[in-house]
Amino acid sequence: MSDNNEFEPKIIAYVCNWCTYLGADLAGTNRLEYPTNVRIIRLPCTGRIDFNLIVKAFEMGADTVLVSGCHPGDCHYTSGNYHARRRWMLFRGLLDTMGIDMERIHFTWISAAEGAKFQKVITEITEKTKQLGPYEAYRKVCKVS
Amino acid sequence: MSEVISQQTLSQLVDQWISQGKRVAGPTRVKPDVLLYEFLTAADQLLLNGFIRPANTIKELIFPRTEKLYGYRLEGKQIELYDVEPPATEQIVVGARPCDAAAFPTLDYVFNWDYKDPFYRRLRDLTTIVTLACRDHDEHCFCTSVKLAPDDEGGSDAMLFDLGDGNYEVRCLTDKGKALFAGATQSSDKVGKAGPGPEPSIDLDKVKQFLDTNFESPQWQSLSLRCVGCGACAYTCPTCHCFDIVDEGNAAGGARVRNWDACQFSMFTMHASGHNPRSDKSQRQRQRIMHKFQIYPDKFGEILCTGCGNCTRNCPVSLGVKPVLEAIQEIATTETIETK
Amino acid sequence: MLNQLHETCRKLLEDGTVQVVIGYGQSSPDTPAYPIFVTRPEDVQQLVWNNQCFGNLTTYLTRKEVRAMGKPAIVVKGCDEKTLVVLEKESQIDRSQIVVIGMACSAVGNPPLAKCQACEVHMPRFADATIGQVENPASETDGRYADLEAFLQKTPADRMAYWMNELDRCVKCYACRQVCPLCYCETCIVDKNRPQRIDTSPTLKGNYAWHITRAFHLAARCVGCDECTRACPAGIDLRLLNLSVAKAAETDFGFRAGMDPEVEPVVGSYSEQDKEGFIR
Amino acid sequence: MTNIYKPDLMEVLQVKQHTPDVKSVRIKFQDEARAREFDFHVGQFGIFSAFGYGESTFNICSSSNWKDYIEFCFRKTGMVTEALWRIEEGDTIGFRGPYGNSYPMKEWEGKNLIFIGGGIAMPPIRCAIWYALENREKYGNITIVYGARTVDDLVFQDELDEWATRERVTVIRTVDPGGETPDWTGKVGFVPTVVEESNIPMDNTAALVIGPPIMIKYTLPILAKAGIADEDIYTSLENRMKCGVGKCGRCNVGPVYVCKEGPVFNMEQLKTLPNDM
Repeated sequence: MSDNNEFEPKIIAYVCNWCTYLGADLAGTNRLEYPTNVRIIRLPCTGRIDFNLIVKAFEMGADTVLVSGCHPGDCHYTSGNYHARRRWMLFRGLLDTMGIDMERIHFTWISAAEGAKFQKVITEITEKTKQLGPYEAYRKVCKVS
Repeated sequence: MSEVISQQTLSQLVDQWISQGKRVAGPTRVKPDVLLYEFLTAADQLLLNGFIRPANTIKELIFPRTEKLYGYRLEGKQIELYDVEPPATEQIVVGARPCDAAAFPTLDYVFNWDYKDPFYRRLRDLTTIVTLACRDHDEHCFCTSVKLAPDDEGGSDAMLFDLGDGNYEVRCLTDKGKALFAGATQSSDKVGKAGPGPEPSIDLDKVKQFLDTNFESPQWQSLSLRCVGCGACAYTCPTCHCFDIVDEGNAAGGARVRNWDACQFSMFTMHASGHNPRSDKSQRQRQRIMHKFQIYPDKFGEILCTGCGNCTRNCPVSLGVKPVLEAIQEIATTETIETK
Repeated sequence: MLNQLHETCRKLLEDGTVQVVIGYGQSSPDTPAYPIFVTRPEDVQQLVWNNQCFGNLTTYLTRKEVRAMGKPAIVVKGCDEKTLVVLEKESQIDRSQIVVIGMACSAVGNPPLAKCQACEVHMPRFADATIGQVENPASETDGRYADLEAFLQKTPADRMAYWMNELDRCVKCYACRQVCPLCYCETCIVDKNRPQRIDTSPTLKGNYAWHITRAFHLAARCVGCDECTRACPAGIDLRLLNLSVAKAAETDFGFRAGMDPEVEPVVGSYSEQDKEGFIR
Repeated sequence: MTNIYKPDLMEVLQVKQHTPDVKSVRIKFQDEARAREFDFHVGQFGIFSAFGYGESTFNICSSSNWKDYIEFCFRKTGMVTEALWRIEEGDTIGFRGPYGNSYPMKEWEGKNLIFIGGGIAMPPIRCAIWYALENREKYGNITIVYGARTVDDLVFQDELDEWATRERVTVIRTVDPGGETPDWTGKVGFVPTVVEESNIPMDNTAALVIGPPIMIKYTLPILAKAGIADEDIYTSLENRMKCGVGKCGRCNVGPVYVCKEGPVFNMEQLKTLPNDM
C-alpha cells in the first residue's frame, strides 16, 4: 500500500483549557512531534464536556474521540473533573450496551507540564485507530437513509 | 361468481413481486409482541390473520416519516440546489386494513388543494394497496361510527376476503389492482363477507354540533387532563399529516427535509416571539379533535379519521379519539337534557 | 382492598385534605387502566386497583394543569414511589403537600412485566397510607440486570446491529419522554436548536442521538418504572438502555435511584475516590 | 411535477441594520427569467431560507411596484434569523412565494388611510405605505402612527423622515415611557393612547393595524369609537408556518389557514374566528 492510500484517522480531542490544552501547547513549544490526525477542541473544563459532544464527533465522522483534562485535584474549578469522571463512568455503560466501540473513546488526565504525555497519548491512539480502521459502523448509522 | 386465490398462490405472488424488485409491505411480527406494517423480504413474513391491526399504518409508504425535499451544496458563496432522485420503485401493500387505505382519498384533498404536493403524489401513484376486509374488531375500533365499514373500498386497489378455507376472494377495484392479480385467480361461487364491524357508538352530528359551538368550553380541560402530550396518536394515525421542515447538513451541503410533526407538541405552534397560541395541552387536544371533525370536514367535506382506533391502542394512557368523542357525546347529551 | 382505597380517598376529599385524587380508572376489565383525576367524593367509585394499573402516575405531579387543581393525593405502587424520592431530591415536589396512597402490588400485567420479576418493593415504603398486603411476594432476587446481562453476551457488533434494527423503527413520537415522570424539563434538549445538538429527523442518526441522550439524561435518576418501554408504539426495548446506566451506577457507586432518600444522588456529587481504571 | 418546496436562489444586494437586532435585506432573483415573471401584491409573504439552518416566514416589505428586487426585514430571535443576520452583500439565500392574500389596496382607493404599527410590525406596513405613496392620487390623507419600546427600536427611521415630507402625510412617532432619549422629538406613550390623543380625522378611513396583540387589543376600540367600521380595519397575522401552502397544519386559527386565507384579515372576519391566537 502506498503512503497516499494509508488510512488517516480523524481524531477529535476535547481538552480542557487549563491543563491538557496547555500540555498540547507545551508539546508544541518543545517541538515534540505528534500525528496531525488530531483535531483539538478546547473547552473550559472537562466538566463542560457534554456527552452529546462525543456523539456529535462520531456523527461528523470522527474515528476516535479523546477527552482530556486536569489530573484529579488540579481542576481549575476545583471539582469539574471529578464530576466529569462520574458521568463518564455511567456513560461508558450506556455506550457499551449500544454496541459502540469502546476502544474508540479515550479519557486521559494531562497536565500543563505533560507535553510529553500529550505527545505519547496522541501517538498511541492514532496508531490504535489506524489498526482499528475507519469507524464504519457509526458511519452506517449516520448515513441518512 | 367471484375470483379467488389460495393462500399458497398469494404467497407465491408476493414472492414474485419481491423478486421483481418491487417493495412489498404488509403486517409482520418484528418481535414476539410487536406487529407492524414493514417491508417484507419474503412472503412467509406476511401475517394476514390472528390480530386486529398493526400498531402503525401504511401512511408511511406514501407520506414517509422523513423525506428529503431537495439537496443543497455550498461552496464559498455559491449555492446549488438539486432535486433528490425521485423514488421509482413500485410499492405494494398486502393485507392492509380498510381503515388504513381509506385515509388516502381523504388525504388527497389536502395534498392537492391549490398547491399540489409532488412527493405525496409520486408515491401515491407508485403504490398499490391490497386490503383485507376485517372479520374481527376490538373495543377501540369505530370505523362504522365515521361512516366507514370493515370492507370499505376507499383507497383500496383490490380487497381480499378471507373465505376461511385457506382461500381468499379477490375483488379488484381499480386497474392497478386488476393488473396485480391478472391470471392469478380462479373463478368460484364462494363469496367472501366481512365481519359485522363494531356497533356504531358515536353520533357525529352531535359531535359536530358540540364542536361548532364549544370552542371555549371548560370541558377541553377535563377531556385532555390525562394526555401526556406525546405524538404516539398522531404518528400511528392513518390520516394525521402535519409536518415540519428542517435542514440537515453542514457547511458543505445537506438537504432540506420534511419530518412528521404533531399538534400535541407544544413547540408545534411556538412563535419566534415566544408567544404560543396553543400553550396549553387542552388547546392542543382541542386542535386535534377540531381538525379531524370540524375543520377538515368543513374545508374538504371529509372527516379526517377512519376509526381505526390506533390512537387509543397506542396511547400510553388509553386516550385517543374515541374516548374523547364519547365523552363529548355524553357532555352534549347531558347539556341538552339540562337545557330542556 | 378496593373498598379501603375508595374509603381512604373519599375521606381525603370530604375533609378537604386534598382537592384531587390521581388514581386509576378502567373502561372494561382486562384492559389497561388509565389515569383519572377524582375531585368529588362521590366519584371515588371510579377508582380501580388491579394488575392492569401499569402507569406511573407521579408523572402528573409536575404538570401545570394538575398542579392547578390543588393539593393531590396520588395512588402509587412500590416501584412508582421510588420516583417520588428522586423528584423530592431534585426539589420538584414538596412531599408534605402530597398525600401518597401506596398500594401493595405483587405484579402488574399478565404475564407480569419484566420489572415485576425482580421487584423488591411490593410494599410501598414511604406512603402516607398503605393499602393491602402482598401474599407471597416473590422473594427479592438479584435478577435486576438479568436481561441486560443476557444482552451483553452478544458481541459489540451484534449489539450495534440490534440497536440499528430497533432504533430504525423509532418515529420520534417522544412517548418515552412524555410518560417519564423524570423528564420534566420545561424545554427538552431536542427542542432547542441553538445549537441543534440532536437531529430532529427520525433517521437512524437522529434516533441514536436521541436515545443516547434520553437514557443518559436519566443516568442514576431512572428508577426503572419502564413506562418508556411500555409507551413505545414501535416496541423498542428502551429498558435495556436504562438498565445499563443503572447497573453502572450500582456497580461503581453502590447507588440505586429512588431507593434511599438519605443518599446523595450520584450525579451532582462526587468522591475523590471514584475509581478510574479507564482513565490514563 | 413542480417541487413546491424548492426555493428560488436570490442574490443579496444590500443589508441594512436598523436597530441592534433588526436588519432588512434586499434580494433579487439569480434567474432572470424568474425575475421577469415574478409578481406579488403588497401584504403577501415569502418563506426565506438560510441553507443549513432552515426557513423563516416574513412579509415582503418592499412595494410591489419595485421590479428589480424585493426586500424583507427580520429581528434576530432564532436559529434561522441568526444565520440570516450573518449574510452579506453577494451572498445567496432562498426565497419561495409569494404566499397568502394581500392588502385590499384597490378597495382602499378614495379613502383616507391610517397605518398603525408597533415595533417590528413596521415592515409589513411599509410596503403598503410605499404603494400608496406611489399611487398618491388614488388615496386621501395618510396618517402613520408608529411606536416602539425605545428610540433605538424604531425601524426604517430614514423612511419615516421622508414620508413626513410628503404631501397630505402625517407621521407620528412614539416610544414607550422610559424609552425616550434627551433629543427625542416624537411622542412618549403607548400607541393606543397616542392614537386617541392625536385627534386624527377618521372619516372615510381604512386602517391597517399591525403589532403585538396587546397593542391591537387597545387600539381597536379607539378606531371603533372614531367610527371606522370593522370591515375597514385590517391586520396581518403572523402565525408559525412551515410549508406556507396549506399543508403542514400549524398556522390555522380555528378553521382558517393563515397561510392561504390570510395573513391579511379585517376585524369583521377576525371576530368570526375563535380565540386560537
